[in-house]
Amino acid sequence: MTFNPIEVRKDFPIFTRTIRDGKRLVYLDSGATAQKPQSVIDAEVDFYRLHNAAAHRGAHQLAEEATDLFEGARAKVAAFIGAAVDEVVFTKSATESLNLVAYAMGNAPVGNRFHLSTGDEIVVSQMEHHANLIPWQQLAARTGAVLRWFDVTPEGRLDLSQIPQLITDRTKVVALTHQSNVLGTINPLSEIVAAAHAVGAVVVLDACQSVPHMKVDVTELDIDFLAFSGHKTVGPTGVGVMWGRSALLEELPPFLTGGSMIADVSMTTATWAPAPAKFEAGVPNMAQAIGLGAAVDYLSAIGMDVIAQHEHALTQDLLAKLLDINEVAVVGPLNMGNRGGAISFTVAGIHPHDLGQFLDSQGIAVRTGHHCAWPLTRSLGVPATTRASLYLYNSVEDNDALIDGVKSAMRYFK
Amino acid sequence: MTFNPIEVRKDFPIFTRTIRDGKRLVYLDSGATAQKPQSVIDAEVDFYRLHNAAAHRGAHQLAEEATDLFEGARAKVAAFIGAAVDEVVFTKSATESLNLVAYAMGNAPVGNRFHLSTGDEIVVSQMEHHANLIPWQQLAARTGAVLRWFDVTPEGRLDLSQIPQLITDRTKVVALTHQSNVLGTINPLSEIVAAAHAVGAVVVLDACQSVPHMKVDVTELDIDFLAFSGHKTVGPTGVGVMWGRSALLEELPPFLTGGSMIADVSMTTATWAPAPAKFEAGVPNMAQAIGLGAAVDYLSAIGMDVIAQHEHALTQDLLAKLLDINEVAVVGPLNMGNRGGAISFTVAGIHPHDLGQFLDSQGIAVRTGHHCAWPLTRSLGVPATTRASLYLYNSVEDNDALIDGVKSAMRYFK
Amino acid sequence: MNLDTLYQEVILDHYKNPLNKKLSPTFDAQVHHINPSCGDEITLNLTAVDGVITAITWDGVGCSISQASVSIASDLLVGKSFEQAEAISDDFVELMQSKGKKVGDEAVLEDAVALAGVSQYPARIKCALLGWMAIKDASIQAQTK
Amino acid sequence: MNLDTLYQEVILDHYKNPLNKKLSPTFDAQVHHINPSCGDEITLNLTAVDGVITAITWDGVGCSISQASVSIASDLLVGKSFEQAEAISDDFVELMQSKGKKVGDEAVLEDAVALAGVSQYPARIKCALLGWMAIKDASIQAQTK
Ligand SMILES: Cc1ncc(COP(=O)(O)O)c(C=O)c1O
Ligand SMILES: Cc1ncc(COP(=O)(O)O)c(C=O)c1O
Repeated sequence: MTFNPIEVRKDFPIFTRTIRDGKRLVYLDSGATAQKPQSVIDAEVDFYRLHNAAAHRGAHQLAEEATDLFEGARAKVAAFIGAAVDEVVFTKSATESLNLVAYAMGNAPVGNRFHLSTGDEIVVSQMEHHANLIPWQQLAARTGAVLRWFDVTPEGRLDLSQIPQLITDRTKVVALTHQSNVLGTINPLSEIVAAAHAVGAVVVLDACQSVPHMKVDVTELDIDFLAFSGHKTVGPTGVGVMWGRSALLEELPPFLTGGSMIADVSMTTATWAPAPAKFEAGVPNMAQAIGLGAAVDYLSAIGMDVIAQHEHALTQDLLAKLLDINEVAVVGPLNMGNRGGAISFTVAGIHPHDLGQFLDSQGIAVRTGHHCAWPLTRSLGVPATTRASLYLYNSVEDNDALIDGVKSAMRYFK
Repeated sequence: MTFNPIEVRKDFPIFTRTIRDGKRLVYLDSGATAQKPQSVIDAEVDFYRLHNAAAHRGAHQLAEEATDLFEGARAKVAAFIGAAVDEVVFTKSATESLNLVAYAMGNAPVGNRFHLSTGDEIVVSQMEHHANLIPWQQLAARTGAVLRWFDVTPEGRLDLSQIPQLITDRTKVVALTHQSNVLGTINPLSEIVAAAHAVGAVVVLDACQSVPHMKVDVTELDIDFLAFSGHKTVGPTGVGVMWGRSALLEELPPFLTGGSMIADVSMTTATWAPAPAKFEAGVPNMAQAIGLGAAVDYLSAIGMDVIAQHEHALTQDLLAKLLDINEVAVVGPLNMGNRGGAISFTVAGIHPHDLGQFLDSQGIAVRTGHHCAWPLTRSLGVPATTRASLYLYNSVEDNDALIDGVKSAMRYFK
Repeated sequence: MNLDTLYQEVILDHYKNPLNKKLSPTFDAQVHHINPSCGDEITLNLTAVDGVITAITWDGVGCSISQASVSIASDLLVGKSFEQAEAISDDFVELMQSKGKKVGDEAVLEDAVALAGVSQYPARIKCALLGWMAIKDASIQAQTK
Repeated sequence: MNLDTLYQEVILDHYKNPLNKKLSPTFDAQVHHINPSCGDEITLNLTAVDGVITAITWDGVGCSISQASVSIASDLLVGKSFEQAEAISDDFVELMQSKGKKVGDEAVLEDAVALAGVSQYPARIKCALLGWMAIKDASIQAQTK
């Protein structure tokens, strides 16, 4: 294989800096946010330096160029996830994308297919990130719908045996994470999607941890809505994507209202433009969307399959090395089937926060805590864990640095 | 005065490029979006190249640096508008800021001071941008409240004589633009604020067109909420500010829900962190907030009073020169009291869209249309106008280029 | 790019002296279309007999491109069957989306080829299409009547 | 920065052998505090007689910093009046916010000065304050009882 993470790292300027008095940066926190290649930074900079103007709002050359670049980014993202161009909505983050879907459903009047009321049910899982849990809690509270959820088995898998109880005629929405940001579990979707569609429910996929790491095709998955964040996809901060089937976007009411999303406006009423404009009120986050376009170009040039393969091998390596340490317990699947590169673990006798701090002193960046999935970590009896999350620029030497770090920490906190 | 727009222009890399085959860029569209100084671009780039990590979410050095930079930007913005640090909420845009306030009020339960229902009234004006009109229309529709509005006089001023009729015991919210993006009118606030507070209503100020152009101090203005956009303030796209009085932010329910805005979460319930975190769900738009911090640094170094003075003089010059042309009619105040640098006008016999296109061919960027204030332009009988909007990098030569352009267009479309 | 490729003489002529710009008292379908990005509006009446368009009249405000385009269309498509009109309309849309790469078939589009230059100004394509979309919409309504 | 400035011997000692880590059966105020950014939790009981704190006991999960800090505070503040405890607590908060610029007055803060290094690690300040904030909260509740 010609893929070499050490070469890839050269595309990412942050790896030229050092940590804590000269130590090499071992960045194992891509699950929180990914580093940025120079091409993404350049795309944003070029926009500001050469083409900055309000897209869709001017008849002048800069506005034309800004529009072309912005819409060009939309086309790139659409191709990246196997979607039609007008189905891609730029948001500020996956969090906004998921809130958009939930709030827009809350805006649906009686008669609209998204209208929810008492007797309706929303199904999530116990392994959701807060961003795919609280918006549905709130929607349920506002509409009278009931929130139900898949449990997580002790080995960190969804309990699919619950499908018949959970997904019923009352189900209107099934909102699920594609890959758990804590456990690394990749959820199998086909059975759930089929069950949801059989009862007329829509499936909302939180793809924050899958789109950056493997080929995700919305058409193949047969889902209805999808959310992901630019910043975890080697793209800029301040941009996310909400994808929806075009027929559904037509029926879904808007969320944010304001400029550029209207068909007509009077003092007391307004009607809406077609999607995606309907969901993009205001002057958009142009530079960030354009940066995200450059990010998916970057990832595509390497190949999502190559990236997934690389991460798979690295994850297998790190899991094995971690499990070799007696004091370490991994929280999440130990076998590599349907398993991504987020590895949460505990070390007996060392609180994750202390372990993270120690690793930091060695130049190793990990995340500690509940990882915004508090109901999950509580249900697993580990209120906090340490998480290493792998990406294309990580290598076996990073894994070894982590293992060394854990062992040194055990000596330090002995 | 040592202020020289030609020197200022050197800070903005876009002015090194040319338009339509070598013509000088005469950018008169800052009302839509402002150009960016190199220091703002550099701030974003430095963040990505050196400090990128998820703020508030890691115990490692990069996360610490990202947090410091992000919170440092908040402190800069707070100082810029005379606010306390924890009162500044970063959003993606003014549009989101205004939607945030409206939706959060919609989330207020009975007993909360923001709860709205039948019998309550929301007051706006006829000169609002869609971003400060439609969110309130929608809130009214959702809650049963009634939307009322100030009319605009033929010379483009708010009709303050309506205060006693409009602001009554039923009024819960008064949402107003500080400066009209179409007319250039700067609205006098003290009387309205006093009337609103006397009846217990809150005042929401759309400061999109004022914060970039003059000293705005939320404490002096005695308002309750304020919104503005980074991109109009020589800052990045994808960032806005929602400011609220801290006692009000405490009572206001959250809007977007997800990570980093919680106090505690179970599968079915959640409680909230204090502001500003409560209103900033998800990994924030860090690079953009930091860029906005650099933007307000840039503006402060020049001085908002100096900028306002410069724009005042330029506006006076351009108004006089436009009115010298018989075929030109200015839509908005002709006298310079409480008047900012957005100048909308029509030219007899030439549709604004054609005029804009002609000016573009000369390298002059203006905006044409209803400027996202359709109810206003319709009420004034000019469904579309041409708008020149001035900023610190504009000069008298830009004004002259516009005047020449208008005259040439009159010959072209004779 | 030269502005004259956009504002051809034919266009300015139609703009100054628009054809059929007076709403007929009778019609088979009446539509009202708006261009939300610039505020241009058009009301358009269409009459048809036995599947053939016999009259298109309109009124509205708009820029030279939108006014000239509807003026041209309201002349060109009269006397055509709905199928023919749709085919011509499709050709025109294709021309508009050609980014300056097509010149248009004058045998089919007649005066409308003068609008070819619009395809190089993306923000103006909607102006040129406003009238054509109104006619399309009115045709559907007239046919389903 | 050297990690040892953060993890002083005193801290690790308190972490391994925390003082007063066993909830008393009786109390004047009981509070439950959470650090939402990392999930650490503490339950704390406080007893006072005539304006003087006579007992602080607690239980909870957390990192060495949070556990050592509450252990130290639960020892230091017993026998102090509410006013004295508040003054000491204010000193401690100031030390934590000093970004490494203060060392703390050992006469006032005793073992708590060992936590001075925390002020150089912004993400850990909340850990160090968790127990102190719980005591503050419990004091208010006990006083208004
Ligand atoms: C007065 C006014 N309000 C609100 C907005 C909306 O700002 P944004 O599009 O940046 O959200 C604008 C600019 O478009 C404006 O001029
Ligand atoms: C699974 C998952 N969902 C949602 C989110 C929220 O993404 P963001 O914070 O970028 O909005 C994250 C990351 O924080 C995540 O890992």
